[in-house]
Amino acid sequence: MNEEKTPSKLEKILRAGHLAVTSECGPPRGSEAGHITKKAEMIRNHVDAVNITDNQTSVTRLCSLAACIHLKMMGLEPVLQMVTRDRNRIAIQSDILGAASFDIFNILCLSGDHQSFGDNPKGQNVFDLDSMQLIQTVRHMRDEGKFLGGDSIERPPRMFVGAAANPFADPFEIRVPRLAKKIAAGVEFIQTQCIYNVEKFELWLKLARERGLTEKIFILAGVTPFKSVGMAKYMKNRVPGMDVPDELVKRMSGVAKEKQPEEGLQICVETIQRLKEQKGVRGFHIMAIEWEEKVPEIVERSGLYPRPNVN
Amino acid sequence: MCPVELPSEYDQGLATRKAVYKQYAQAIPGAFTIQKGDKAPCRLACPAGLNVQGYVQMVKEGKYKEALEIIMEDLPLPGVLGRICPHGCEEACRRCDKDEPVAIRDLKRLAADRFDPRHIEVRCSPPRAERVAIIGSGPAGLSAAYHLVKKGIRSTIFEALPQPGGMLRVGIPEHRLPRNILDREIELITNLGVEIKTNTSLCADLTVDDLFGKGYKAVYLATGSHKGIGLGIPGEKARGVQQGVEFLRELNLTGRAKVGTKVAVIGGGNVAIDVARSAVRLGAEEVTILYRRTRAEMPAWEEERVEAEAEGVKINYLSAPQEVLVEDGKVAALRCIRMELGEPDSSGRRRPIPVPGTEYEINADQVIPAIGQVPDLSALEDIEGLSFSRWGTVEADTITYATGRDGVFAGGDLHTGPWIAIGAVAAGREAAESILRYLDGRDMTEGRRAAPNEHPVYRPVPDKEPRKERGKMPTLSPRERQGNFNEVELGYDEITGREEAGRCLNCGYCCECYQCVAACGPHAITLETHRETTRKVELKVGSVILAPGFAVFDPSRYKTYDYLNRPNIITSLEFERILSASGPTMGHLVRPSDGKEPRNIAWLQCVGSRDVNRADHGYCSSVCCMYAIKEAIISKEHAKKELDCAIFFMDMRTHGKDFERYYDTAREKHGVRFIRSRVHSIDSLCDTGDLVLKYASEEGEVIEETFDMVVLSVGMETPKSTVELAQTLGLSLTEGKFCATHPFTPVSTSREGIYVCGVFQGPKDIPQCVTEASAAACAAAVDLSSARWTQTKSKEIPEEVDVSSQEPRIGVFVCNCGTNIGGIIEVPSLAQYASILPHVVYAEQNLFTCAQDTQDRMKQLIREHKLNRVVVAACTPRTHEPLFQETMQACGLNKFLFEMANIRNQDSWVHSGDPASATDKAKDLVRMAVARAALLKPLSAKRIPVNKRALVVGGGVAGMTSALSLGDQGFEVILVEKEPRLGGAALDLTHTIEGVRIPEYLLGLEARIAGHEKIQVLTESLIVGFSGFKGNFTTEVMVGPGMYERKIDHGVVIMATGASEYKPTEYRYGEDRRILTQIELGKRLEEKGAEDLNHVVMIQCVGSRNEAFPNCSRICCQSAIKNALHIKHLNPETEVSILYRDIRTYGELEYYYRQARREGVRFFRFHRDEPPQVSTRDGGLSVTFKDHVLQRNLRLKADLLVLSAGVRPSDTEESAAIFKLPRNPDGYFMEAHVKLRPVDMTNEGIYVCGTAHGPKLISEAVSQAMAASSRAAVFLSQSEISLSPVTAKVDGERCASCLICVRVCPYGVPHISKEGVSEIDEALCRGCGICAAECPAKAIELSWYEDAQVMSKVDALLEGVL
Amino acid sequence: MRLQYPSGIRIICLPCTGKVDLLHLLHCFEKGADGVYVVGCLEGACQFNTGNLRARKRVALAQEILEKIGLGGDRVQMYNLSSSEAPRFVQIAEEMTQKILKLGPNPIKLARRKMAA
Amino acid sequence: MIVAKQKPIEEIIETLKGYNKILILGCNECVTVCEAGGKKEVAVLASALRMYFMNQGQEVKIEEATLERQCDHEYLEEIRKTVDQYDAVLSLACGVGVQFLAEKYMHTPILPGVDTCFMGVTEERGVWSERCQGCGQCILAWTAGICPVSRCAKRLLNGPCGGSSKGKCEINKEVPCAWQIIIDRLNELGRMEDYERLIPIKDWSTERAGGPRKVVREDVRS
Repeated sequence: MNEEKTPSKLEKILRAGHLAVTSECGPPRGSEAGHITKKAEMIRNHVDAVNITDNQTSVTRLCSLAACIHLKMMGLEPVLQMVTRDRNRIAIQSDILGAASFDIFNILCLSGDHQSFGDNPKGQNVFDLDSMQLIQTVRHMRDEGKFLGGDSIERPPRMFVGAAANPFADPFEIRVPRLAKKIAAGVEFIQTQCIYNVEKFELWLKLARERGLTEKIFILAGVTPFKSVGMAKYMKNRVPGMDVPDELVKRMSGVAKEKQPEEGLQICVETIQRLKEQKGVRGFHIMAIEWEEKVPEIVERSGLYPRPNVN
Repeated sequence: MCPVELPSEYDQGLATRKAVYKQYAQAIPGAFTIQKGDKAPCRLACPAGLNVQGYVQMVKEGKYKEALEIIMEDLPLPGVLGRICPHGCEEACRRCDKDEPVAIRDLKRLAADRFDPRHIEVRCSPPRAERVAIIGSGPAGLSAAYHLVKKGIRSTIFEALPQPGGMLRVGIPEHRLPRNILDREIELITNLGVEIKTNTSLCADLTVDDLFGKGYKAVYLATGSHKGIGLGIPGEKARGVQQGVEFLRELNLTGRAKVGTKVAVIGGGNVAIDVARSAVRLGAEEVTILYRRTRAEMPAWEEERVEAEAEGVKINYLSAPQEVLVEDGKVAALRCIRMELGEPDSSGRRRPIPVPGTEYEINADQVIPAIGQVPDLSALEDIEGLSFSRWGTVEADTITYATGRDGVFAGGDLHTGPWIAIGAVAAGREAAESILRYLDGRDMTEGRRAAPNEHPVYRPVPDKEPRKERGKMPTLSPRERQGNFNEVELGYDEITGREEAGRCLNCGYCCECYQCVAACGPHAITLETHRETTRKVELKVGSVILAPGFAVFDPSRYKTYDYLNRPNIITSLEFERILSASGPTMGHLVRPSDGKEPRNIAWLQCVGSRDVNRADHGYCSSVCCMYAIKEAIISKEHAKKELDCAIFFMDMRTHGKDFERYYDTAREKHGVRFIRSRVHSIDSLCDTGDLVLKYASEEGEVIEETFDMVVLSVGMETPKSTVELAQTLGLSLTEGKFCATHPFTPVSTSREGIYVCGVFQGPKDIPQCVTEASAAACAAAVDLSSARWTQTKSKEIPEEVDVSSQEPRIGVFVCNCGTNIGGIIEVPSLAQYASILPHVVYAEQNLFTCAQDTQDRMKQLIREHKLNRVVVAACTPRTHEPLFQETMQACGLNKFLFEMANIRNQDSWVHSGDPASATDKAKDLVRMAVARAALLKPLSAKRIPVNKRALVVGGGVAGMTSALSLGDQGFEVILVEKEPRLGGAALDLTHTIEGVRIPEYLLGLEARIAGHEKIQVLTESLIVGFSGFKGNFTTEVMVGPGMYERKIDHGVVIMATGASEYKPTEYRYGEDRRILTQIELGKRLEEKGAEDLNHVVMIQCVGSRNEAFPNCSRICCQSAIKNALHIKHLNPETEVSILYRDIRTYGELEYYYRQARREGVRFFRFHRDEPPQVSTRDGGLSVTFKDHVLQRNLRLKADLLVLSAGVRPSDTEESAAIFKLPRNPDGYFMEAHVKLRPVDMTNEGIYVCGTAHGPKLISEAVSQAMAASSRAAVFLSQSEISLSPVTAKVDGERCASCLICVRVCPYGVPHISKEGVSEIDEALCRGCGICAAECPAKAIELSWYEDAQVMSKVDALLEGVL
Repeated sequence: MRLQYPSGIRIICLPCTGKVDLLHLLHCFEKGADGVYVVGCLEGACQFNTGNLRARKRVALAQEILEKIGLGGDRVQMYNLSSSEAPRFVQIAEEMTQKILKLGPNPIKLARRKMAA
Repeated sequence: MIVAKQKPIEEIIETLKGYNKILILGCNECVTVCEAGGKKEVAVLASALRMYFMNQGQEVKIEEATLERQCDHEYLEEIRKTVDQYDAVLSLACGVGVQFLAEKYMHTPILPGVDTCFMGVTEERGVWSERCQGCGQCILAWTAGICPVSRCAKRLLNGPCGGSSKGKCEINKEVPCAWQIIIDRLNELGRMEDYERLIPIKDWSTERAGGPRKVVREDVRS
């Protein structure tokens, strides 16, 4: 677990035994790169790497790879999110090579939300591969230096391979086997779904530990601060695969509206602090949705600042 | 046509019907009946027996000619008698009880005023050769001549006076009987060929012998009583003294008579009055009548007396003449004496006795005695063989009027002495009959001596009959009468007269006007029909079933309601009619007083039930709670506006299957108000007809509420006639006058071979009645099983002709249905139209196509024209299709080659106002029918043998009883019981509420079954499979304990899987051994008695009437009372308290409730939402509950707490799955129809009984078991069944085996065969056609309703539209 | 009861409204009927359990089709009543007649006439 | 079975414009069973169209026929003699039948009367649902007999996505999550270990990706 496979800064930090901190930025719905660079600027000193989402919730945006390049050019460490929804295996391999050509060293392999949620519900989806198969594909390209078709790659990509895990989705009984399956496929780090139900997460983690999975990969616990009680309720009721306990909704609604953002941040910080102590948690993935400016504060208040320097 | 309007019993008197009527539209038999009572009293009172009711009804209808026809059957002088008859009929009129009699005589006159009797066609027999001589042309002579001529015998009347008419002419002054009237009516007689010779009297020159010598074959003597009786006082011979009859004769013959200035008339009869009134008219200044008795005894008619006085006649009552004082041989004065009344004399009137010393004189120059007449016998004395009475009359037989002389008859006043004209008319008629028989040489007396009817049956005078004033006869004013003899009474005008006739009560129901006879086209009603009377028929039977029903309690017995006088208080049965679509208001909910739609209605329960204080009944009528709820709900549904319904009750008794749910729905969904209170008074709000109810609420508060209508929920009672019937048959009755039965033989009366069912057995609802009816039939069938099929006949049907290759040859028969169709639709042109339709080779019209002769003709025509399809355009196929089909079958035609066009119900009846459209429509209907007929194919019914073995599932009381009932009828039975022992739930019971032991009963049943050669018992057996269809089932049974499998073939199934006591989870049951169920208590009492019990508390409705199990378990109230009484009998000191919600001791179980209260059992009511609390704290058992009377909590100590646990069906879920039987939400099997088929399941050949059907008592289970056996036996007794060929047929070629038919069939009949196509078993198919309509491959057709056949009608109808 | 009802109605009897085919309904209109109504037992009281409920659905579908092809969906209706409700039968007959009078004749008839002209 | 649903009549009318003699041709197979194109539906549609055109004042002749199958030459031959009489044939068969007809009868316009939806089952009368997409390479052996290709909105072969919630798919609460069913069945079968077997990247060439497919069996081929 100590052997570095890529030049990824994220990998380095993790392998060095630090708690890693990642965050994410959604690309704009236009070609104005400033949007993304501005967001990145806000958090550059407080996170180790920044995920760039790939047309999240199936809403068409500036492409993930291009955004990653902007980040890279700013000297930041991007994590290229890639969904299998929109690309067949040719496009996927091609994009991976494209990313690799800009020395993007991190990739997060996802299947992606169904297109019916987005702005083109009548469109076709691809799903030539699923997320597991994408992991396999990246590892194949990197480790074997070959395309799926078997031909050799000149300068194979060097990418630290990540995937998502949702400890809260149903059926719960396969959450850990599914993690094991992703590991078997070759994943190296995991960013989890936003954790609100800490007990359930801990149970998942415990089961993963018991199978020795936490030793094989790096798990970054995902957190998202509530901006308001409305958001808490929305996450609870409307976002598939999200598990928001009633206590939290109650806690949010227990404070005055103007104090709710603070309460949301506080919950987030408390969560991080509690999970820091959990064996198997190797870092945090802070998804401050349209609230990137608060990431530094969260990092600081959680005692994760300053970030280590591994170069 | 029938003029008699009577209240319709069916409509509870809220509408009328005719005397010729059909009980109600759906009545069976569907024929009309004529309701008749005995001859009306008016008719009996008439000496001539005139059909008074008949002509009064005709007058009412304005049918004067018809009225005269009826009158002139007996009386040729309607106008005469219509004026001068003393109308004894009117005294007999039963309207006298109500107000005043109908003015019968005046109505007769009205008829004769309105129609000239001379224009009535009198039906006479052909004239005969013989002639008869009649002496005297008075009413007797004229009548004899009239009736003789009607019989074909001509006569000559010899009249001594110059003008005919006898006393009618010379005895009655013209102001009462105008001459022209008399002349007219004599003329009508002479018009018939009667010859009258005036101025010809019997005398020495013309003796009776002479008459015979002249060829007259008989002689009728009717010379009347024309000789006045003398006063027998001094001075009588003086001038100025003249006999009244002579005075009148002179006046009437000449138009003049000598009259004095002061006239004294002696006598109190009509002659005296006539004389007096004539005298006034002739100019007498003072006319005084002397009468020796008082006005009350006066024989003259009251109205005559009144008129006389009005005209100035003075009447001295209690006065008698003593001497005519004479001066110059001429009357000068009259000495009189006052009289007083003594003892009654032979006539029954009090004898007048002169009072000495009261003599007085009156001035008079004329004295006219009118104290009576005698016949003048001078010309008769010498007739050989004639004898005379001591009153100076001729003696003759009172029936035949034959005298001692052969061929000589006598009648009228000559025979009776002075009497009334109508009497003479009657005598003349009778003499005519005698003369006819005499001439024919027949016995003159035979059949003429009618025995008087001691107990005539008349229509009862309705309680609600309103008083109506008698029509006033217009008269000349006294002034207008002066100095003339103009008729005083002017006669009724039409309106008054017809109204007056409407006052007739129709005592005899049918008035025998025979208008219906004339109206009946097919001559179904004839004079013979009318003469039909009750016949005594002797029948030899092996068994008798009594189902005499009940009467509703008559609430007029209750003073408080004043039901008779308050139109808006009606009985529940009356209300039912108001709600009925076919009722008097066509289902429009309005109240009787003013036709207003009520805003609120109150029902008062227990009217005539559950009370013994007011001549009512102690039992509960069982049905009233439920019908009241039903009526309330229907009312709310019918009401156009918001309607409030309130039911006032004591205990709500909805103990029947699923009834509680209905009660809940009424309360919760429909908002019917239920008020637990007995209403103590109802007041009328005058004018409005609204009613104010005063009652105490549950909390004791007195409340007043106004209602628009009040419905009395009247109970049932056994009518007196049924009680008498029971006496005749020697049957025991119960306290409530129901037929006594034993709990284990509920339909057997106390007399062997006589069975009972329905309400006579005890108050019950329709489902139970129908069940019991089948049970009684079963009991009778067991007795008579050896006679089965011995007295039946079966019909021979010729072999069918194969018409499949023939072109359609259609015959069309168009029915006029009398005038039903023919009166509206142009039938001839319709028949003509039909004849040119495609494929029609013959068409005709018939007056009645359904008549037997038409059917015979139809057969002939079918053969003659080689018809292979028949279309009948007539009425509804529902009633007549089978008849026509039978005719076709008789000609070898398949009965499905038949089609009907309903041009009556769908056309002439409903478009009677538009004959042209009706005819057009009829053409369409016929064209449509012909089009379909052309496409019809012969269908043959499959016949399947019936396996005559029955399977009975469940060996409890019901199962054992049905097994025995079937076995005793000779059917093989297999009885399957899951337990090792027979007996079922009853094994846990000790005795019934009546005190009859149950264990011994069960042993008896078991022993009988064990010894029964037809019954095989399988115990410890489980049913695991079931297949087949009615008549041919196969059931797989695992028979224990070895669990070997057996397949049983059988024809029917009786489900008797029973029920068990609910194991309570409430009230700490199971936590404390002192808490028992009723069954456990029963056993405990049996084993340990009740010596150790000081306090026993029972809680009702445990596991019933709650959310989980909403229905009532029916038997728990009586169980509790049974056990409570048992405890009281074992230990009267034990205090027993029953906590209940409603006590439901229906029917005669109510007595036990009363007895329990009497014996000190305490009853406390609790509310559903506040159930009692049970405590076992510190080892003491107690129950706390809120008492509704005291409105506070009470705590009762208890040595035992007994829970009246409800009933739960056993094993129905599993059996339902195996047998595919429907269940209700409570798990009980659901019968095919709650009321009409209470023991049949919808699955044919499967029957249900006992508690598997719903909670019930042993006696009820026994009834139902017998009923199920009865229904099963009806089926099993056929050797084969024929299946309707109207079934769905699959075209396998087209079938896409899509399974849609499998899925949509309501009965799960279709399945996909091994060949991979749908297969529909015609034995199971019920022919609804749903599959055919749904099949996406159009591969299914319903025979007889094939798409092409159905659509051919559409095509024919719409031919040429586009 | 012999209550009078409009004379423009012709009854075609079937064993159950469950036998009334959608095709039958359409066929009537194709042949020029102005209106058709199906009269079945009260809901819940079908002699064959569910026939009348199926008929109701078919009538609804027929309405939809007629509406779409421009004949008017209201020309076909379903009614439920029990055999004892003669006055209601009359009421329905009148109601239906009124409805059809308002809708006018089957437009196909008019179209045909126009074409012929 | 191939499940199809009827096209809206307006759409059919639109496609029929200009034709004066039309044959409506049903198929007695799948479309009969799913009540979209059997003899009954042919008759209903024909009746409705006849009325429509009559009402439009157009003389359009519409006739009806229903073949046993429209996916076999022999059955299609049944209309050879008559097909030329028509300006167009409206086939109520699935897309297969429509095409096969079109291939066979070159000179007659062949129009579809139904929308062919999927291969599926009758869950109950009136409810049909998809079961197979004909991917040409069945993996049901590894997925407890439940097909993620046809029943997972994302065709995920290695387990549910994070959107699976309470057994339902993220796209619609009414749609069951295929993977939930797979897991339930694996549990029931005691073969949860099958889940952890990584299903390799699928060869989609046997599905539509490989172009029109064809199955040839030389042994039975004549």
